[in-house]
Amino acid sequence: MMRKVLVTLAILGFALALLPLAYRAGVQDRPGALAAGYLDDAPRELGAANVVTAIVVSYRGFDTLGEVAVLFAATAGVGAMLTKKRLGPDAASGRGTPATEVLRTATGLLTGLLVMFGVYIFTHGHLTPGGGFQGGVVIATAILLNLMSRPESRLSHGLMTGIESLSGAAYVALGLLGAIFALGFLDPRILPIGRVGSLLSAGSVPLIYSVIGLKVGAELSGILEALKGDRE
Amino acid sequence: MEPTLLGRIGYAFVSLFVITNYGLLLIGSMARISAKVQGRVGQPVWQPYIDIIKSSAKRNAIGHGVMFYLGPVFRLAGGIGTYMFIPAVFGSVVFRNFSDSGDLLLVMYFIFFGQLGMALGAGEGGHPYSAIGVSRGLAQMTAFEVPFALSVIAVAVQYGTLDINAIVAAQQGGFARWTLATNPLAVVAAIIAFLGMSGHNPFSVVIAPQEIPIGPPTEYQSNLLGMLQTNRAIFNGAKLVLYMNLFFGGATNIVAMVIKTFLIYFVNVFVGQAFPRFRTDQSIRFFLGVPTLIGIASVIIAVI
Amino acid sequence: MVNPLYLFAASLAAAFLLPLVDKLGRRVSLALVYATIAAWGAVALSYLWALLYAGVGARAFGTAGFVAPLAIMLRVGPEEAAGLLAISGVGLLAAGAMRRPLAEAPIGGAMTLITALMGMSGIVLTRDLFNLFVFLEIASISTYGLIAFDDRRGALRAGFKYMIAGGIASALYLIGVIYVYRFSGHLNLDMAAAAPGLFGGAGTIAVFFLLAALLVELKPFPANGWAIDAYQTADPGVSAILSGASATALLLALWKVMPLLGEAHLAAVAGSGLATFAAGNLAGARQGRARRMLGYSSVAQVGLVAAVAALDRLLGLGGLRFTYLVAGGLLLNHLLAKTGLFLLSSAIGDDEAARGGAAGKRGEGALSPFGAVVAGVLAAALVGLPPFPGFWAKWTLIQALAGRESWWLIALILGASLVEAFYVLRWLIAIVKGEAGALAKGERGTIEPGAPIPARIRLGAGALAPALAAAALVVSGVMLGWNLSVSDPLLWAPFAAAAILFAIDRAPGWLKSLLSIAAAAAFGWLAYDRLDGLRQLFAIMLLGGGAMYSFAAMYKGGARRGLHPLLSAATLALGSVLVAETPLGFFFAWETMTLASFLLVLRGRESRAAALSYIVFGLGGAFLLMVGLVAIPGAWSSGSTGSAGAGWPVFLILAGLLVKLGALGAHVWLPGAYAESDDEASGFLSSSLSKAGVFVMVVALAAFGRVLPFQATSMRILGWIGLATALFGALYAIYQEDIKKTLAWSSMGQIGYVILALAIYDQAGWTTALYLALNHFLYKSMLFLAIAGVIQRVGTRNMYEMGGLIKKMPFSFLSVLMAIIALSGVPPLSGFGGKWLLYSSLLEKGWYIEAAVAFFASAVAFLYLFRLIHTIFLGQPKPSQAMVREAPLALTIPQGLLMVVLFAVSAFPRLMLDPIMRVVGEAFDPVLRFEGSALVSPLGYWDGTLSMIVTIAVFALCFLWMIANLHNPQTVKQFNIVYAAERPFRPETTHYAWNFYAPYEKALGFLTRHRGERFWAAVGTGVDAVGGAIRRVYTGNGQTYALHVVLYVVALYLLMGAL
Amino acid sequence: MNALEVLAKINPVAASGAVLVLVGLWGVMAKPNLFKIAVAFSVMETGVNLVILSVGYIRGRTAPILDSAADAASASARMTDPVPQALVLTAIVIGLAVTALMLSYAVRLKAGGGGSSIESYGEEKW
Repeated sequence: MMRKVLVTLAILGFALALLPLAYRAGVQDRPGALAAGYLDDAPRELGAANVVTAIVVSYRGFDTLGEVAVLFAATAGVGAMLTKKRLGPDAASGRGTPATEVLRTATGLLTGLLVMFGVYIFTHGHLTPGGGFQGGVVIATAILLNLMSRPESRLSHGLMTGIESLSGAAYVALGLLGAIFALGFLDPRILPIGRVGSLLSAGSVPLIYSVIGLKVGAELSGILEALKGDRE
Repeated sequence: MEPTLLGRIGYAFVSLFVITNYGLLLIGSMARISAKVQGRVGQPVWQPYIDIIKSSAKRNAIGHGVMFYLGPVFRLAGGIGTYMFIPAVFGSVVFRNFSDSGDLLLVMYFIFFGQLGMALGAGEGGHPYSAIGVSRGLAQMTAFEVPFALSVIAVAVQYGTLDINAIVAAQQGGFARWTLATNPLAVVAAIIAFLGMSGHNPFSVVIAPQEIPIGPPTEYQSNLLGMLQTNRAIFNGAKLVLYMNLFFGGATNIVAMVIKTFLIYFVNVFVGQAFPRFRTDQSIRFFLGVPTLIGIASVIIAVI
Repeated sequence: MVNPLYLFAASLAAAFLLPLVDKLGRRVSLALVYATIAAWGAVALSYLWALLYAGVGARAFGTAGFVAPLAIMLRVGPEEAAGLLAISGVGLLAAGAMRRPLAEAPIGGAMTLITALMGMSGIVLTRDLFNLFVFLEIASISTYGLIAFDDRRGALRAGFKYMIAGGIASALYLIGVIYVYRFSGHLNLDMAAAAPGLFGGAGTIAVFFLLAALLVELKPFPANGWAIDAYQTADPGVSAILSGASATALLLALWKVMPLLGEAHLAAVAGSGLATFAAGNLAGARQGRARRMLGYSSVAQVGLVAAVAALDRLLGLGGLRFTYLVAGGLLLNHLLAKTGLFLLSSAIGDDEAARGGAAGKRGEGALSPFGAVVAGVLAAALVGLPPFPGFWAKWTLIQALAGRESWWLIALILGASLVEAFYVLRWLIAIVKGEAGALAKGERGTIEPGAPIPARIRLGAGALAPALAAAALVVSGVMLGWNLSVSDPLLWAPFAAAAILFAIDRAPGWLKSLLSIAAAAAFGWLAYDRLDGLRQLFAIMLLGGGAMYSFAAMYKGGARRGLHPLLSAATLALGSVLVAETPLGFFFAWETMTLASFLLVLRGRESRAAALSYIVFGLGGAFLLMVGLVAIPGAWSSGSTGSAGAGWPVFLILAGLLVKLGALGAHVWLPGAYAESDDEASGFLSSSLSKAGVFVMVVALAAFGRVLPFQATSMRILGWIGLATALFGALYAIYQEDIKKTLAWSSMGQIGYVILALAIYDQAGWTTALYLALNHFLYKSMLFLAIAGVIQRVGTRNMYEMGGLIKKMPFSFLSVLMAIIALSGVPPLSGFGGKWLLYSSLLEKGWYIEAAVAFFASAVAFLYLFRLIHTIFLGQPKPSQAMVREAPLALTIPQGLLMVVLFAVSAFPRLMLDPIMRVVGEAFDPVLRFEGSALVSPLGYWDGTLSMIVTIAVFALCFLWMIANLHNPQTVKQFNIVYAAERPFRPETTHYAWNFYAPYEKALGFLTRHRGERFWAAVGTGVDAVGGAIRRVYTGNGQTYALHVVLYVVALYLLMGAL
Repeated sequence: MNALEVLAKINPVAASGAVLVLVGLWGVMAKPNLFKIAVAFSVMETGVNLVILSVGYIRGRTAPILDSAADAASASARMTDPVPQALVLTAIVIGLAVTALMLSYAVRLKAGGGGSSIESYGEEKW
């Protein structure tokens, strides 16, 4: 009872702090100077049609590198925690009910499409909404469908690790190339910025997003597999 | 005229001789008085002389070690030393002793000299009764020192000095200038303390003459006992002279000294005959009670 | 400067490739991990070098070829470089200690280790608010993984709670950062701080969310249960990283956002930090589990550091240099000490039993000497003792706060520090004395006295990391001290001596004794020019005493490991108290002395409780002293006298000194410390070390005694305190069966007289005080040395188990006899001079009742003195002690010397009194004077020479009579005496010296019921109860912790709104 | 200022985000099931993400991608603020990572036999 009162009080108090803040912030009527700067400069400087992508991959590319590191750390943590040895034999697969016919059929149909779609998303991140993470998640969805439809199936752990490691290393290498051939670490202008709107534009942004997509896909798949509980 | 050092030593021996004989006689006569009070015939007055001579003549039966032998030496040296630091007769060159060594404080602390040595000597005897006697004696001593110290402080405050000669000098000129008249409370406190100091009833549990065969002296015999007996006379005399000097106007000649000290001592015996004995803890509480308050009052009077 | 981006690239590349590298074997992959962390450290060092010595300014680095505001900036300045070094240093130490678990767990553990440290480094470097969030998350998420990496059950439970709190914090941060962007238009810190939108109105609230997130991550009270659980349960290496590296990063993050904060924010930081410091330490006081205790200490320390930075902005304590020094010093101190201690707790092997490992057995036993030194350094640093960084930081902080007259803050900080000292040192004592096992099992250390001494724990390679941390603490502490211009070599001499003697600790004792004496002599020689008359007098007691006890220490054979370094350090520390010229230098010397003497006490056999109360009271007194010193401008500057404006702070100094002197009321530490330490160390503490307090009191009263508020009343009260100390010291002493306890209480009483005499405050009184002090040194040394010999020969401290030793140890008897004659004040020895001076000056002053009580007290002293000498040396010899021999020469030689000195100054009092009166005469008009050999006061006179002659003459006379009259005595043996007793149940009750003063106790025993002990026990219970109540907050339920976090934030918000 | 004006000033995205944050927070504090706590965090993170997006929202403007609706010349006049959108992308991924780890913890704890209520994992305390 006491606890409920306290929880209520805590929620009310938090609302008291949060709501006025949100209310007073209101709705902007025009972007600030920084935002306007990005909007005006990104296409010209980087040749990226998608300004958000320009920000994510280059201006604030260091954030993205960190973001990759976060996901990587989570994968490593999950991988270290959820091994078959630690979870015990009971926790391993085989508990779930077998997949239904619908799921299995759909999986067969969708897997290829999903992978293709994922690749599309991350290769076109500089042009359209989307990018490496989104693409990677879509690819991981394909893996998830497969894990669900055939619980006994195994991912090739070595392959996953290899993709993950190498694509991560490739990202770092691309960043370093920026430092060597362009103006700084993670500078995408190591390749010609091209014409705004074309696939081969925005310097190395498509490349970076591709390796990110691969890495994220592999990592998320790894996490999903680990959660299944039968990793060696 | 300032006597030479040799002369002073000679005078000191004279003074010592007088006080020794006087002390012995005093003890003898008091014992006789006690006997009369108790309805006995009692010993002759010169019995203490006989005792000392007899003891000194006897063979030493037992010895316990160096400190055992040194105990009586300490004791007797303490008694003589105490006396030596007190001017016995005011204005007398012969009886001024070595009172220029120090003031009242020196005398008060030198009293401990003999007691400490004696206790140690008896301690080496190894007899448990000695230890019991000493522990009681020391315990009681700490208590009666409080009213005594207070009355001494009162005197010092009153006369503005700790110099015994100066204290006596200030009391010259008739009874009205005695401390007894100017600050009777200090005298009362001091006399009560004196009862404890001399170990008579009601504060005689220290040496408990009957139950514990007199504590430390038990182990001592022959010439060692003789020394203790001699000391008793001298030490008693010294303390009486001190009291006389502090509270009763001192003495300007030997006769006055004899009369005054006899009377002071008589109070002691008188009380001793009239009261039963306290246990040690009772006497400690007693001394720290009313006598201490009286002592404080006497200091307050002196300050005012 | 190297672009830090390459380090991130390298770390990430290493982490990404680690699974592949691991195929080559775990050794290779771990080597890669260490190399990566080391690279950070190397680069951080190069930064520091460039910034501090090469004169390069702080530099910002852009990313992706752009600069702010478009791109994320990294900045390398002094605090960043230091932070990076701290993180990589802690990381390397922890990773080194975690080698085994890292090798056994899946490679994910090593991967998260790299990313965790990289995340923390990123927090330090970035200047972008959102990027800061990303790195916060890298660090947090890696930490979540690290907590669980070696699959400890407890750590898994704790990790989940940790995640809950971390999740709430990151939500808070995100809300904060996006609205900061909204109101300022920037994510770059410097630009946001320059923008107007954040100050006032909604901007303030936005910044508040940002701040609240950082504060929650800093583990404020009460929203920190999750963190403490993790500290307790995770691998100690991980705990070290959390407590050291992570806290560094987060504090620097807070430091970074400081420019955004307004007054209300800063007040919130300061209040929250101080509350955490106080509550964390109180909760820690109850804690028996080592690592949880360290956890409480961690959150407390971090709270203090955060508060310091905010307080500087709020109160203007001293600007950047101040914050660097204090916050930086405290942080450095915390992270090194805590890292070391966490890793040490792992090396000792506690908590490992919880995992079912065989290593649990290692928890039983005392640390090896080397391990004990390491543990001692770490704990002493944590507690803020010199020469470690925490000491310097604490002093500077308190000084600055005093400058702003923030007395309540000072009281809070020092009070909580004292509690912390209590529990940290309790743990130190437990592991050093062999209760590590007991603590590991979660019980409060209790080992029955007399239990067999447990085996030594050897730490092996596990000691490496703690030892490195300890070494770093020493180096940084020395550097900081130098930086604060405490560069007088004499002040550092104690540490040098201790280090050298420790280094040759295996050498034979005589060699170390001689070296110690040489050290003391050299110190005296070097310091001679700086010693005025007063200091020369004290130098005799302090340095001379120390040298003498070093000599006496040879009386036991063997190396006596640990004794000589500590004794020598304490001696030289006493010397440095004399030569210190600045307040800080003095306090440094004082605390050094406290530390050395504490360790000396700790070395005793059954000294656990005694050492603990010694150090707690020692530190408490030192804190009072410190506040007094900093509160009086110009205090202790050489030659400062009668400085006006010194008001009540003088009382603090006096109070601190009274604690140190063991005045009645604060005396409870005294009997244990003096009784339980090694026998010669007891003598040193009692006869030499206690004089340091007297010395400082003399100096303090000389400088400020005249300008004390209510001067007359204050002095009267001080006098009564001294008097009560004297009386009760004597009263307590008479009932002791333990010989050293008797001497301990006796020391307390004697010091009481000195205090009383100082309070008289005129020439007579001060002459008395110094005379008493010197005399006490003489005869208490004789007593302790003689008693050391006795205890060594008979093997017990109970007096009733001794007897009749006069025949076996005649020299010791003579020494004790002389000493007690002097101590009791019986003429003709010099003790009487002290009595005469005391009563003369008391009566002259008009303190009559005091004089009477003093007389009573000194009569009481007779009781215990007689008991002492009688029970040991006289009475019935024990059959078991038939083979006892005289004490060794190492003890009797100093006693003989002291006896000669005693006789000389007794027969010729001017030898001692002339120098004293010359010193005292500088400050006071004369009351006493010499006429020839007679000392004359307005009331009376005392001629020591004449009274000595008379006494000797009379004594000789009686002696001759006795000899002349002795007729062939028959020496009897022990059993030639009547005994009639049966053997009762407790044999000691038949001993006549057992319960020697039973009637006295019956009469006055009520005076000696130990009220002081009861009072302090009640204080202790009170603190304990408050701590117990506080820690009830930590229910262990993760959701309750979440509730705490949210309520904490809400409360902070409401309070801030109110401000 | 009447009620309508007040309502018009409210940012609907921010308001819904804030409500989601409160709901998530409530779940974290009130639901003892480990998995539900993880879900509650997801809800809270979603709310936070909405709040982030709300800041970049500008009435009547288009997404910050050059296409037919807005060309390079008119970008800053016709597009919304791209910064929060970039930030939210990162925040989402980080939230995902936290959720994944939290679920792993829950799975691991449950596999240890302690059940799925957080109340049974309170051994470390005081």
